Amino acid sequence: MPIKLPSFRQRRDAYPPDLWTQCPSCQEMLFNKQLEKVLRVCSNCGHHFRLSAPARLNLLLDPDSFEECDAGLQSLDPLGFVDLKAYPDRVSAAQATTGLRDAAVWGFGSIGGRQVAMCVMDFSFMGGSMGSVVGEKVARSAEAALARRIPLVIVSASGGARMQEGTLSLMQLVKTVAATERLRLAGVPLISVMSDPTTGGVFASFAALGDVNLAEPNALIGFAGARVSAGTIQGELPEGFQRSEFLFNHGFVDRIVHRSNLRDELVKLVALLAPVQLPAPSSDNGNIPAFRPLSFLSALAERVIPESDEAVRG
Amino acid sequence: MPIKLPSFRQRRDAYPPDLWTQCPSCQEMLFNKQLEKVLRVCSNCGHHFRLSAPARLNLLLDPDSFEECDAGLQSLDPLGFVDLKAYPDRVSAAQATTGLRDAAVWGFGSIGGRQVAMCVMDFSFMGGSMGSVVGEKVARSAEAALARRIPLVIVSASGGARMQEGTLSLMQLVKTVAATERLRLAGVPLISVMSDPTTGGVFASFAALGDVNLAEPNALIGFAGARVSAGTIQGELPEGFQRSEFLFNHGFVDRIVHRSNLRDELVKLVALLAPVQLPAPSSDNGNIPAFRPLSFLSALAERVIPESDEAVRG
Amino acid sequence: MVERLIGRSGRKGSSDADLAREPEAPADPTAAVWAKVQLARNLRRPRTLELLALIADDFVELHGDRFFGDDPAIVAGLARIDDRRVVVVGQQKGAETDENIRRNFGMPHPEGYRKAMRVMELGERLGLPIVTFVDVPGAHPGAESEERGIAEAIARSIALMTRLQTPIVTVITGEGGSGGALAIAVGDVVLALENAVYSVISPEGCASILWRTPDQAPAAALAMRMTATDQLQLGVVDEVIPEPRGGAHTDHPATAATIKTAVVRHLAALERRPLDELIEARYRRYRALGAFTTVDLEPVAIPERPGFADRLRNLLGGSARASNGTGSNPTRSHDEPPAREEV
Amino acid sequence: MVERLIGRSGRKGSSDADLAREPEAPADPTAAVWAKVQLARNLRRPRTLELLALIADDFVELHGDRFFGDDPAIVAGLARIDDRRVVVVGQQKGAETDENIRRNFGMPHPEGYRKAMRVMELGERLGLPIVTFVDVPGAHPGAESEERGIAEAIARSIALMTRLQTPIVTVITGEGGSGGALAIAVGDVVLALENAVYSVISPEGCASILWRTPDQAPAAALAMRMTATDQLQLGVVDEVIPEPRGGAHTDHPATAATIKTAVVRHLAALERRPLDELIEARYRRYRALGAFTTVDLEPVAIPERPGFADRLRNLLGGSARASNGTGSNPTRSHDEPPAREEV
Ligand SMILES: [Zn+2]
Ligand SMILES: [Zn+2]
Repeated sequence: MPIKLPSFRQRRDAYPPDLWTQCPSCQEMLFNKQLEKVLRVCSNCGHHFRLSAPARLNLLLDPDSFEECDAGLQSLDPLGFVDLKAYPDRVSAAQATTGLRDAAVWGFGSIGGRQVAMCVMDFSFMGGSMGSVVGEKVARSAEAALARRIPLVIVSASGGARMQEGTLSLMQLVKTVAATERLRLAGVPLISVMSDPTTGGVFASFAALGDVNLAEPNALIGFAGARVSAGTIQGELPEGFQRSEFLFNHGFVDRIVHRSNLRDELVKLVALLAPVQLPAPSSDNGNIPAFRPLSFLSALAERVIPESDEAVRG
Repeated sequence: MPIKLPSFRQRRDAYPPDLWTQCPSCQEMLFNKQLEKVLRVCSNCGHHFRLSAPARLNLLLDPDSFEECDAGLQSLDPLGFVDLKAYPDRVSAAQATTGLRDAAVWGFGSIGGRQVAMCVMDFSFMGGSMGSVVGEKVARSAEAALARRIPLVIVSASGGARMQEGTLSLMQLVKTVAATERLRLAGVPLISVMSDPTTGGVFASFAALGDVNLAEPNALIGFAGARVSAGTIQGELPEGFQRSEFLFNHGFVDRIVHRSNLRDELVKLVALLAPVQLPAPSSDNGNIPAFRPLSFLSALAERVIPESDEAVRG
Repeated sequence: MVERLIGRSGRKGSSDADLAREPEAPADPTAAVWAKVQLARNLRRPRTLELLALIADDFVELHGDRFFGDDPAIVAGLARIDDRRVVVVGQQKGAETDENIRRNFGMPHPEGYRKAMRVMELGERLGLPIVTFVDVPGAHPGAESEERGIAEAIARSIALMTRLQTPIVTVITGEGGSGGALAIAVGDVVLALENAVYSVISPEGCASILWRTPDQAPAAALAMRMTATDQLQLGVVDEVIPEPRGGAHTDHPATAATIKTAVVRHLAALERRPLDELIEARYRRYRALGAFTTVDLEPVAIPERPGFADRLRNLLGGSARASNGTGSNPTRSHDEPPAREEV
Repeated sequence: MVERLIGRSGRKGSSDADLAREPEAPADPTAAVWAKVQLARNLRRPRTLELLALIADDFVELHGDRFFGDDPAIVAGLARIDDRRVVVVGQQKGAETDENIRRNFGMPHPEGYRKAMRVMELGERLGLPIVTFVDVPGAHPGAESEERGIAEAIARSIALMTRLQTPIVTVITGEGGSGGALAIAVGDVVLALENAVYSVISPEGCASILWRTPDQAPAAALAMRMTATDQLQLGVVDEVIPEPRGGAHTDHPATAATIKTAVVRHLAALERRPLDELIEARYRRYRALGAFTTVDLEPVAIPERPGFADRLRNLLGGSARASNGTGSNPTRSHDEPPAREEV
């Protein structure tokens, strides 16, 4: 099963690294300073460059509304994993170059004046891969959204699960989805925003399950790596395969939203989706309890906040 | 929208009417007496001829276990519908020739010793069409199955809704499905057996929604009439279109069962699907009611049995 | 059919101008009903998106069924109407030919109904009431539709709507075409525009089967009592919403305003009801629809039809049913039409 | 890959005869792990249908997802095991080449997982416990799979299993291949056969990405700690079921009997627990899986990387982020692999 290292884009190293960036889509040379000002969207062709987690938070939340939670969560090395490099060295290197502790940041903030829980991923930290820390942050953001009954917004940017934590990374699919499923059943909305790329185990867990799934234009969104898909099993791939528009056409993305409209869409959606209290059941029909997942799961919500910051098994 | 009268089979009038029947599938001449003995299945090619409601009940239920309910339900003529014939005249003629009051019969019986509610349709009564009486019988059979918490088996044989009762026929789709949906949510199984034909509004309601969907081989099962499907909108139809095997391949039929195995399959399924009592919720967790649709809907079951045999609106 | 759907029909008397000049019902009842059918099918009638543009303060359309695709023939999303958040689902024909083709003449595939179900379930979870706008010739009758389970999708959508724990107001705005309409038309309250129609099968289809020619469609339309007023009398529709003189297509804003008032009034009333009572009343509403009586249990007499087979059976000892329990009724009638249709 | 899947690999030492003769683990840990991977992939291992034939007194297979099709790579149905009715879901490879091709080498499409969900929900409604058998190289990675939402199907199946209100016992019987396995492997108790493996990515895939060559698959297999015993130590697996000497493929009846004993024992224990406690414990089980710590909140130092752009930025006044809030981190590293994989 020969999986080759897939390249999402032409390697950046090929572009002038400092002052200019060449747009991988239209080849236009873009002045970096200018690119930052236009939300890192190519002014020529609309290509959406990746955003860092802090930039994404700044873009979407009301100014100065963000309050980070669990900033100190950090990976351990449960497998003692060494490939060409040791896993802890990879983590340290990523921390040093990104200023982040891991590939996700979460906290509370407001969007159009309404409080939300928000978790954003950063591809520049080990490809945005989901290990125990990312899984924990997503789960905590969902549990916190459930406890406060406020919408949860997750912005994904990830190549998938983090191999260096083995099946413990795989288990983060369950951990995150178990938490967002409680959110869903309790009538608290999850808005999933998929940016480039949202693939593998991240797409195959919470990112695919938003009550509303938004995607930035032309983002790579898929399950299997392109080489695997195109390789020994299948021949030619369809046009636009695993891009936002492909996902939209196949019914898995509600809306493709240009980055310049993303905040406005979220303002509108958060207002339209905000959880409401349902009318109380009629008390004179005591023997006919209303079918109300809400009460069951809301009651659980009090108990799902982890007692300890440290949860290591094995 | 030119809908022509579709013919499901070559007209029977073309066959020697009394002693022999020609198999429409393999053209073999079959001795009628022998055909009855082999459950009206062609001994040469396996073609399944249609069964009358009484024959179907005899085939599937334990001997002498059937107890018919609501035998006296009979159509009214809510629209005063007259085409080339008046609707009441069509009903009378069908009653006279079939010995049935309408196109469905329901009651209690046992299968392999286990009590079930069973409703069977008869194509020979106005094409098995569903008007108010058929809808009422299906709904009552579902409500009775819910009240007793016993499996419901419905054997369909119908061209669809009965035009002569207009939208009141259409409303039977809601009435029947509302009842079977309560059954479903209450954890009482519905086994849908589709015989030739199961089309239109019958397929688009309870027949498609069995917990287990069985079909006799090569039965016509579909929504739109073949002429409509093949007509102005689409060109060629796929091989085996709207036959049991087509439905199986597309994921809508669980099992295709030869008539000679149908009773045995039902014996097994009724035993495997029989509703059980779930363990009671832990009483020391009073503030966390278990998510239990069963209790809600079972409580309703007491109230869903209609008070009156007559329900005419308008 | 396509000719009719894209509005190329050469039928006289069905153009906007004619209708606008001639709002009075013709004296002949068949002609009067047929004029209503033409009005209900008028290509310029406001559809879901046109109505929302006039009714809703905010609307965010949601796309995709999360299984297979996004169906442009059904529109679904979140809206704010009169400071009330709602989920809206509706069919969408196109007014212009290109748009009409893109929207498949408003005929949904299974994925349209599955999108509707997804969004309605979201509404239920969030406690938002549901408003549906119904205007459809029928579900798409093609092979792809059957392959992906159009009947199952319709059945499941009906089933879902019978138990959604949130108020549902449905408005038949144009053609209420059989199961394809009903799949999103199950509600606590069913409203209909004055010139809307609702039927178990298209009049052309009914005429083809029962009169053996589609030319008798007007007669079938009359016999099926498919106008809004008829449906009100039958109890299938709860309230008829008047249209502007000349028909809804002549004045979209006025039509939208009337619809909005009626919808908001019913939503306000429904929201005051406890949910379990609401669901039970919805069940009762449909449980009561139908027309039958109970006669005594004397079996209908089966006439003798002496023939060689019967004589032979008697000779060989008893009827087929008595002898082995699997016989079909020996005196079955063969002259009934199969009653097959695209319900 | 197909060569491996249909068992035409020329790799020495992986034939049944060799394995039967050589059940002892090799001394070299890498070789030992790799031998286990080969055992887990052995084409003669008993799959779901073979196990059911030996374990279940009754089995009725249910087919179809009620959306699109029936996937032969996943088997689902109702069974009776030791006088206990259960719902069974499991992957199904074929032992012979033809059957293996028909079963798509046991790699499910979305409709396989949707069938599984449908049948598991039926089990929940009927109060039947669920038993799953997991043995899959991975979900089918082709274009059709992506078109119909393989990721969504996996995600939804995982989500469903976290909240199904009935006991779930899952048994990893062979290859626990990533998300394609996990989609039916969420349980109250997760068992694994002695020679089963479980990993986040195939060792070949892991080696290709991290070692940049699939030849390092054995090293990757060792590094990922994918054996049943390793998984037990990590807490991902709760109990390891011993296999017959030589491996499960050498003695199907003995393997089935051991599995049956373990499954029945766990079902009996789980059935005694109140459902709400069961669901909460299941949530806790997965909630606790992971390895992290909490450090103080001092930000990690960002090393200076002086360059023309930085100097220019300083010249123009402040960092991009400070100036407009949308900048990406200016000192992003480019040397990390994208970590893309088919999890
Ligand atoms: Zn560009
Ligand atoms: Zn034959």
